Amino acid sequence: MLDLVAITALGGSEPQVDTVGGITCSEVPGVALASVAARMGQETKASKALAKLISAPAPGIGQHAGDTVTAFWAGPDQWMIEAPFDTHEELADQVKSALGDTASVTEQTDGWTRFDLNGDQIPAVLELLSMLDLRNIDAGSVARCSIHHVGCFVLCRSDEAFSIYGPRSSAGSLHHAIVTAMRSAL
Amino acid sequence: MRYSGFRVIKEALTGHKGWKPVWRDPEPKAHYDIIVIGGGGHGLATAHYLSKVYGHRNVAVVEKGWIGGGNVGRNTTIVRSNYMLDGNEPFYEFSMKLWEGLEQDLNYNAMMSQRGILNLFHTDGQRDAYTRRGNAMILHGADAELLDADQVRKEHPYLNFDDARFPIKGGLAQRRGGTARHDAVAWGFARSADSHGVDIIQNCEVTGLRIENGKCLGVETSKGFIGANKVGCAVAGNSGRVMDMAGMRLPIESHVLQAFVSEGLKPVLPSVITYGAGHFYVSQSDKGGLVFGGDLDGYNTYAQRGNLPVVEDVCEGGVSLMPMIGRARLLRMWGGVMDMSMDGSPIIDRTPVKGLYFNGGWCYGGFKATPASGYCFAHLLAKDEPHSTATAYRFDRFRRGRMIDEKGVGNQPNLH
Amino acid sequence: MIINHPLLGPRDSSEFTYLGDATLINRPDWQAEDAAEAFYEYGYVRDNPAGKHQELWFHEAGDRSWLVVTRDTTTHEISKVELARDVARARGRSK
Amino acid sequence: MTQNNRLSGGQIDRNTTVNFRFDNRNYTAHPGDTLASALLANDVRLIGRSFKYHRPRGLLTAGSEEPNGIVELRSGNRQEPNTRATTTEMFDGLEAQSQNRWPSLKFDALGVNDLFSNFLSAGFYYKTFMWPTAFWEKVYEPIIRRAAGLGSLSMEADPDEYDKGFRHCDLLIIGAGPSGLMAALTAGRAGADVILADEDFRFGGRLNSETFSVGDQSANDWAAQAVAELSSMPNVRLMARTTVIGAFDHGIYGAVERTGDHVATLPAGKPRQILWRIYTKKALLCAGSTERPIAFENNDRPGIMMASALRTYANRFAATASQRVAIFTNNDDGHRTAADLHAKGVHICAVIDVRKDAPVNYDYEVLSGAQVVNTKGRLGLTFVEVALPDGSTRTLECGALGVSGGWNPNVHLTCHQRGRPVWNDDLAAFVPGSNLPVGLSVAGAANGLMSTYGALQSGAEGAAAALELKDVRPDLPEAEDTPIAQKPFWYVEGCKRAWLDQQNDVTVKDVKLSYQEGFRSVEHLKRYTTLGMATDQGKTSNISALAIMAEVAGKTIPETGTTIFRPPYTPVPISTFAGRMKGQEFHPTRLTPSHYWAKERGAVFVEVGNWLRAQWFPLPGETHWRESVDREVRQTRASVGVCDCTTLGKIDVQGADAADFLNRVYANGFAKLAVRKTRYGLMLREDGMVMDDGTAARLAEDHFVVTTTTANAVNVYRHMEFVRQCLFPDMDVQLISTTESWAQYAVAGPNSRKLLQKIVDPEFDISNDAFPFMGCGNITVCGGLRARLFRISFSGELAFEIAVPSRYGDALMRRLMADGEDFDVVPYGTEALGVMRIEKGHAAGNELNGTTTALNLGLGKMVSKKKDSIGSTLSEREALVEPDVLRLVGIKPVSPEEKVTAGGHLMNTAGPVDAAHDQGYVTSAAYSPILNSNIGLGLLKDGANRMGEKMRLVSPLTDLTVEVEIVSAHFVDPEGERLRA
Repeated sequence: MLDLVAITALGGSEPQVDTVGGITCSEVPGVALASVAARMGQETKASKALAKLISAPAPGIGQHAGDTVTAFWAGPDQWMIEAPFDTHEELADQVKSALGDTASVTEQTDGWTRFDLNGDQIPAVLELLSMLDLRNIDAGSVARCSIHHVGCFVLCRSDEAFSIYGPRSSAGSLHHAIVTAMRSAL
Repeated sequence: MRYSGFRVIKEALTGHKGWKPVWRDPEPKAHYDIIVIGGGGHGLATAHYLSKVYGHRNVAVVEKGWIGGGNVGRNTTIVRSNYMLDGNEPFYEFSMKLWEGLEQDLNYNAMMSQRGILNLFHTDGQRDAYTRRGNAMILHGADAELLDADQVRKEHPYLNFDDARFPIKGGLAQRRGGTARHDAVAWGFARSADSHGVDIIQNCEVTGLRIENGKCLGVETSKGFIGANKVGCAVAGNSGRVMDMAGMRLPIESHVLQAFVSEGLKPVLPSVITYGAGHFYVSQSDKGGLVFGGDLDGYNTYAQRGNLPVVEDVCEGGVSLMPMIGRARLLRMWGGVMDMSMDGSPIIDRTPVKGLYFNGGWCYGGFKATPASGYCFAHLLAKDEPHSTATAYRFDRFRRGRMIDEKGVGNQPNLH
Repeated sequence: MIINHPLLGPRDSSEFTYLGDATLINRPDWQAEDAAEAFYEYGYVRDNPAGKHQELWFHEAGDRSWLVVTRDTTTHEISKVELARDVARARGRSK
Repeated sequence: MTQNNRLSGGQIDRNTTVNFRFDNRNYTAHPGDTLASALLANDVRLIGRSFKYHRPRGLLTAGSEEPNGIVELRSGNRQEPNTRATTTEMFDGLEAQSQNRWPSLKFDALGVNDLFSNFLSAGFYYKTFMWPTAFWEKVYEPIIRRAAGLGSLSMEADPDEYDKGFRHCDLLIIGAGPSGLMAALTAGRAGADVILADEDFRFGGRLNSETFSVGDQSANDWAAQAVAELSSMPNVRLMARTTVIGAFDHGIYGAVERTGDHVATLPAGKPRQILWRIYTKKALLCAGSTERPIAFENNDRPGIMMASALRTYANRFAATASQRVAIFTNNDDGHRTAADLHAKGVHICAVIDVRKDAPVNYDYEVLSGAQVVNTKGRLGLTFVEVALPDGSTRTLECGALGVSGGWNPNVHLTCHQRGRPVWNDDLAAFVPGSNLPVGLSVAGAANGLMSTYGALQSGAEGAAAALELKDVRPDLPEAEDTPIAQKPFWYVEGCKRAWLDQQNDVTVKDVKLSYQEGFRSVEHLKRYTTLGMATDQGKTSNISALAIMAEVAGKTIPETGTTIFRPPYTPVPISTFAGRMKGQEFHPTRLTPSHYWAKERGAVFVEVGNWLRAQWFPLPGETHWRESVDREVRQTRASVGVCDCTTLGKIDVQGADAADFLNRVYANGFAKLAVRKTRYGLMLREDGMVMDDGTAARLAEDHFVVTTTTANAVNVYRHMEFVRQCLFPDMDVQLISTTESWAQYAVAGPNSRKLLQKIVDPEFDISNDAFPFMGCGNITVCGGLRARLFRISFSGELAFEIAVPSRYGDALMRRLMADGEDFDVVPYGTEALGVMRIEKGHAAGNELNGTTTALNLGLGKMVSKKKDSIGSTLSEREALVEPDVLRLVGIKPVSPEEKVTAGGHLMNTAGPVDAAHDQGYVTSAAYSPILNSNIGLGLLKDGANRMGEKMRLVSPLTDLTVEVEIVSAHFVDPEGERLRA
C-alpha cells in the first residue's frame, strides 16, 4: 500500500480554486497523462490503435477527442492521452499495451499541471494571455501556445469550459498569470 | 577651417557667414590609389588614417547614400574595451586610446564621454567569467574594476535591488568606457579626411567590382567606373552584397539589431549599464534621452527594421532592472543591419582577389571599434600587412580553428 | 512576422526559434576525402543573400517541427513554408 | 478661478465640474475637456519652456502632434514627464506641473540661453568644448546635461500594472474620423470582423471639431449615430483611447489602449494601459491629416496656435485661447476657423491671408496679400505685426493667432516598413506612396482626400476594396465637399528666428546654416540641427523644414528628399511594452518538487536559469554560508546526503534507431550499451566544442532516458530534434521531454544504499552485485510507487539518483529525511554539489563555456573516430589539437588557506605578469572541507604535462597573487573506488 502523500503542483494538499467575476479557475490534479508518438512507418496503425483506445477517431491537427480516455494532438503523429488519475494512475502502461510496437509511449502525468477555466467571457481572459486566434477555437480545439513565456496547451471543451496545461514546475507562475488576467479582464 | 570656441563667438558676432561646408562635394576622378567602399564610420576613419597617418592623399570614399547613414548613425553610441580574448582586447584597447585623443586629432567635438560602463552579473558563474575578463583587461593594460552588490547599489541606487527576479550580485566596471556622439564621429572623420585631400563621393553606389586575372582594378558605380590600385570594402551590414560582386561567400550573416530612444529626461543614469539577466543595455544621451537596446531579432535580414517581440523583450528587461524608467516613454525605434560573423569577432584581411581588401563582420560592436578599425584597415591597405593589434582578424581562422569567440556560442551568428 | 505553418496555419514567429540557412540540412559526409574542407564550408560559410533565403525555424512553443521557410531578406515576404523533414528527405537525407 | 475663456456649446458635460491643479494652482473644468482645453478655458496660455533656449511655450495644437504643451502629469511615483496636455483627458483631481524651468515657469533662469542664442546655433557644440580634454566630462557635459532633458522621472518604481493582449481581425481600421467610421460601417454591415481604433477618447475625428452638417445632422451627431450603430454589431470591436503605434511585418499592428489614464485612481487589478498586438488580414489607415504651420519671426509665443486647433477648442471643447484672435493663413480653411470663432462671439481682429485674391466676404476684416512679420508678448502673445501688400505694416492687438499653412496627410504608418511617401503638387504635401506595408491601404485625408465627403466616400470604398466586397454601394450622406484652395507658403521672407521645431528650438536660420555647412540631405539636416527629434517627432515641422531646404538648394521638394517616420506613432511608456513581465514576474519561476519542503527547512535559494534551487540549508547557529556548505559536504562524504536534481533535463529517446541516434548526437558510442546500464555522454556542437554532457540510461533495447545539464536542457532538446528531423529524417526515433514528470534526487555517500534500501520495495535488489555502478532500472518504492533508479555519481561517492512521479517528490524527500535520521542524513544544496564536483574534478558549466573541446577537458579519447557524430570532424582543426592547447588541471595553493579565485589567470613563477605571458585561467574554485584547502579547476596550456609545477595565480582585479601547484583535477578518490563500493 503506497504510503506517500501527493501534493498538487501549486503545493497544496487540495487543488486551488479562484473565482473572479463569472469565471472560475480550478487546479486539476486528478488527471493522468501519457504521450504517444507513432513509430516510423507505423503511423496508420498507431492512430487506429489510438482510436480504439479512446473510442473515437484519433484527433487530427489541433483537435481533441474521446470520452473518459481522451486524446489531443500534440505534434505530427504525436498525441497526448488524458484520463482520470484515480482510475488510470498507470496510464502509460495501459496505453503502451494498447498501442504495442506502433508507438513510443511516455508517462507525462506529472510533467504537466492543468487549470480549468469555467464561465462566460473566457476569451476576454485568454486574449490577455496568448496570441491564439480565439475566433478559430471552438469545442474540440487544442492549441499549443506561450503564456507569459510558459509553453502551454489550451483545450476548448465548450464555449464556457477551457483547460490549460502548463509545465508542472511553472504552475505558480502560470496560475499567477491566469488569475491576474482574470482580475484585469473581468 | 579650425574649430574653436573663439571661432564660434566670432561667427556668432558676424552672422555665421564664415562657416564653410565641412566637406567638399567632388566629382570622382578616373583613378585613385585607394578606394574605400562605404562612407560609414569605418570607411571614413580608414580614409582619415590613410591620409593623415599613412600619407595617402589620392584616396576616395564612395558611398551609395549620404555619409554616416549606416550603422554609425544608428547605434547606441557605446565605447568600451572590455573584451576577454587575446585576439580582441589589444585591438579594442588601441581603439579606446584613439577615442581618448580623437577630438584633438579631428578638431571636432564627438562628445566622447568617459562616463563608465557597468556590466552587471547575477550568478556566481557570471561573476567568475567577468573576473576572468576583468583580469584579462588589466593584463592587457586596460582598466577594470569588480564591484560587489553594495558598491553597485551605492553608485546606482535606482536599480532593482528589492523585487528582482534575478538579484544583482555585482558588476564589472570599466571607468574609461562611455559614449560618444555617433553622427559627430562620422562627420569628424569625414571632415578631417576631406581636409587631407580625400574625395568623399556621396550618392555613388558601387554596382560592381572590376576584377581581371584575379586582380581588382576598380569599382563600377552609379557615377561610372573608377579605377584604383587597391579597393577596401568597409560596408558592414552589407558585406554580403558587396563581396558577392567579387564572387566571395563570407563567414557572415546579416541580421537586424533594433535600438530605442526615450523622450528627453533630466539626468538619471550616470553611466552605461548592461543587464546580465536580460537583454537590455542603456545609457543616457547628453540631450536626455535614454538610448537602449537588447538582442538581435534573430533572423537574417537586410531590412533596417525589426518587430515587436524584441521591443517587448528589451523593455521587459529594462523595467525589471530599473523600474523607475517605466513611466518614461519610448520615442523612436529603429533597426541597423549587422554583419554577424561566425565567432562574433570581426575580419580585417586581404581577400583571394589581389588588390581587394575586406573590413567587416563587426557584429554589434562596430561603433566602439571605429577608430582602430579605420587605423588597422588603413595600415593593411597602405602596408599590405596587418596592424599589430589586428593580426587575429583573418578569414582563415575558422578553417584553422582559431575562433575568437567571446561568448562561447559557436558558429551560430545570431547568438553572438 | 507570421509563419504559415504547413500543419497549424499562421503562427506568430515569436513562437519559433531561428537557426539559420537551410543549407545546414546538407551535412557533409564524414568519410569523404575532403571532409575537413566540406565541414568548414558547411559550418562557417554562408550565401547570406539579399533576397530569397531558405532558412530553418523550430516551432519551439508549438508542435516542435523544424520548418524550412523561404523568406525575402529585404522585404520579409514569406513565399513558402515546408516541414524540414520533407525537405531533408527531398535532398536525399535518410538515416 | 473662473473659466473666463469658456465659450458656449461644445461636447463637454457642463453639469459636472471637476477640479484640477496646474503648477500648484486650482482650476475647474468639465468632463470631456482635455487638460489643454481646460487650461485655455481658464485663460492659461503659458504652459512650458522649450528645450534649448527655454523660450516660453503655450499650446500649438489640439492633438497628439503637440510639441509644446507638455507637462509632468500626476505626482509621487506616478509622475509622468513630457505628457501632452492636448491628449490628457480631464478627470477630477488631475495634477500637472510645468517642466524644464527653474525656479518657476514665469521666471526661468535658463531663459538666459535665449539671449545667447546666436552663439548656440545649430551644431555649435561640435566645434568647441574640446579644451582642455578632461573638461568635457567634468565641466561642460554636466552643465549641458542639467540644462538638457525635459521632464523628470520620480526615480521610484512605476507602481501601475500593464497588460499585453492579442486580437485578430479581418480588417483593422485606424482612425475613427469620417473615413474610418464610414469604412467601419461598410465592413461591419457586410459582416466582416472589424476592429476600429482611435487614439481619441471620443470617436469622430474632425467631425467633432466642425460646425458643418453631414446628411441632415450636425457632424458630431452623425458621428455619434455611426458609433451607436457600430456598437450594436457583434462583429465590430470599438477601441477608443487606442493608438495604433506601428505597422509590423505580415499585418501585425501594435496598439496601445489607455485604459486607466483618464481616471484618478485605478481599480485594483486593472491595468493602466494595454499593449495589443493586432493580427490583421487587412488594415485601412484613416488617420486623417495634420495642419502645418507657417514660419515667421517669433512665431513661437504662447497664444500662437494652429488655426484648426483654435477651431477644435472652440467647437468641441467650448474654449478659446483669447477673446481677441487673428488668423494667418494661406488657404480657405483658415477662414473657416475665423468664421466659427466669430460665431461663438470671439472677436476676430483680422484674417491675414498671404493670397492676394483671398476671399473677403466675411463679417470680419481680411488682409489679403499680407504676412505676419513679427509678434510681441514675452509670456504670451500681445501684438502681431503685419506687413501689408503696399509695404506698410500694421500692428494688431490680439491674444491668440491661428496659423494655417495647409494640411499634411498622416502617412506615418505607411512608412513603418520603410515605404516612402510621394509628393502631391495639388496638396503641396506628401501622400502615401505605392510601397505600403502588405495589406495596408489608406483612405480619407490620410490619402489626400481633404473634404468630408471625400473622406466618407474613400472610407467606404477602401473598406469594400480591402475586403473584396462586391456590389457594396453604401448610402453616403451629403457632406461638405469643398475643393482645396491654398497657395503653398512655408515661411515669411527675411525671417530669422522663425521656429520650425518649436520643442527643440530649430529655426529657419538653422536650416539655412545646415545647408551652408554641407549638411544637405534630409537625414543630415535632422541630425545636425536636431529637427524632428523631439517628443513630437517633427509632426508639425519636418515638411516645412524640407521645403525650406529645397528652396535654399534651388531644388523641388521631392528632389530634396522625403522624410519617413518610424514607430511608435506617438511615444509609449516603457512599462507598456514590458507588461506583466517585470519584478518577480520578469521570467516564470520554476520550482522543484522539494521546494516547499526546502522552504520549510529554511533553505537559501539560488536562481539557476528559471529554476529556484536550494543553495544550502543553514542550521540554527550557522552564521556564514561556508559553515553550512562545509557541513553538508562532510556529512555527505561521511555518511549520506540528498540533493534535488530534478532540474537536470530529461529526454525520453525511443524507437528502433534510438541507439543509432544517440551515436550521432554523442561523441562517444552508445550502440553497445547494455539494457539496464547507464553511460556518461559527451555532446559536441558541430564546430567541435563541447555542448553539454549528461547520462543516457538504457531502459530497454529501444528506450533511453538521457539527461542534460540544467542550463542546456532546452538547447539540447532543440538540437536533438534538429538532428532527428533535418539530418536523419528516416530514423525511427521519438523524443519527448520528461524533465517535469519526475522528481529526481541524488542520494550520495557511503550510506546511500542503506538509506535507499529502507524505501525501495523489497522485491528489488540494489546490492552492489545486483545493481552495480552505472546500473539503472524501473523499481517501486514505499509500497508500490513506480520509480526509476540510476546508480550514477556526480560527487564521486557511492551514489544513486532516484526518480518518482513529481507529485510524490515532496513526500519522498520527507521520507528520505525521516528514514535517514539513523545515518545522520543531510540535505545538500547546489553549493555543496559544486564543492564535491570540483573535488572530484568533474567539468561543469564554468568549464563547458562553449570554447572548450573534449581535448581541453581531458576527454579527448571519448570522441570516437569510428563513427559519424556531430562535431567530430571540426574538432580536429589544427589550432584545436596543437600540443600546448589548454588542458583541465587541478589547482592547489601552496598554503592551503590562500584563496583560489575563479577567473584568476595562471602565470609562470618567474617572468612578467602580462597578457603575453598568460598560461591559462582558473575556471572554478571552492574550499574543500575534506582536503582542508582551497582548491580550483583550471585550463592550462599543455596542462596535462605540467603536474606538480608551481605557478602564480594572479587576479589583479581582486588584488590577489597566490603561489599554486598544478595537480590532477581529481582531488578526491582519483581511482573511483568509492563510487564502485
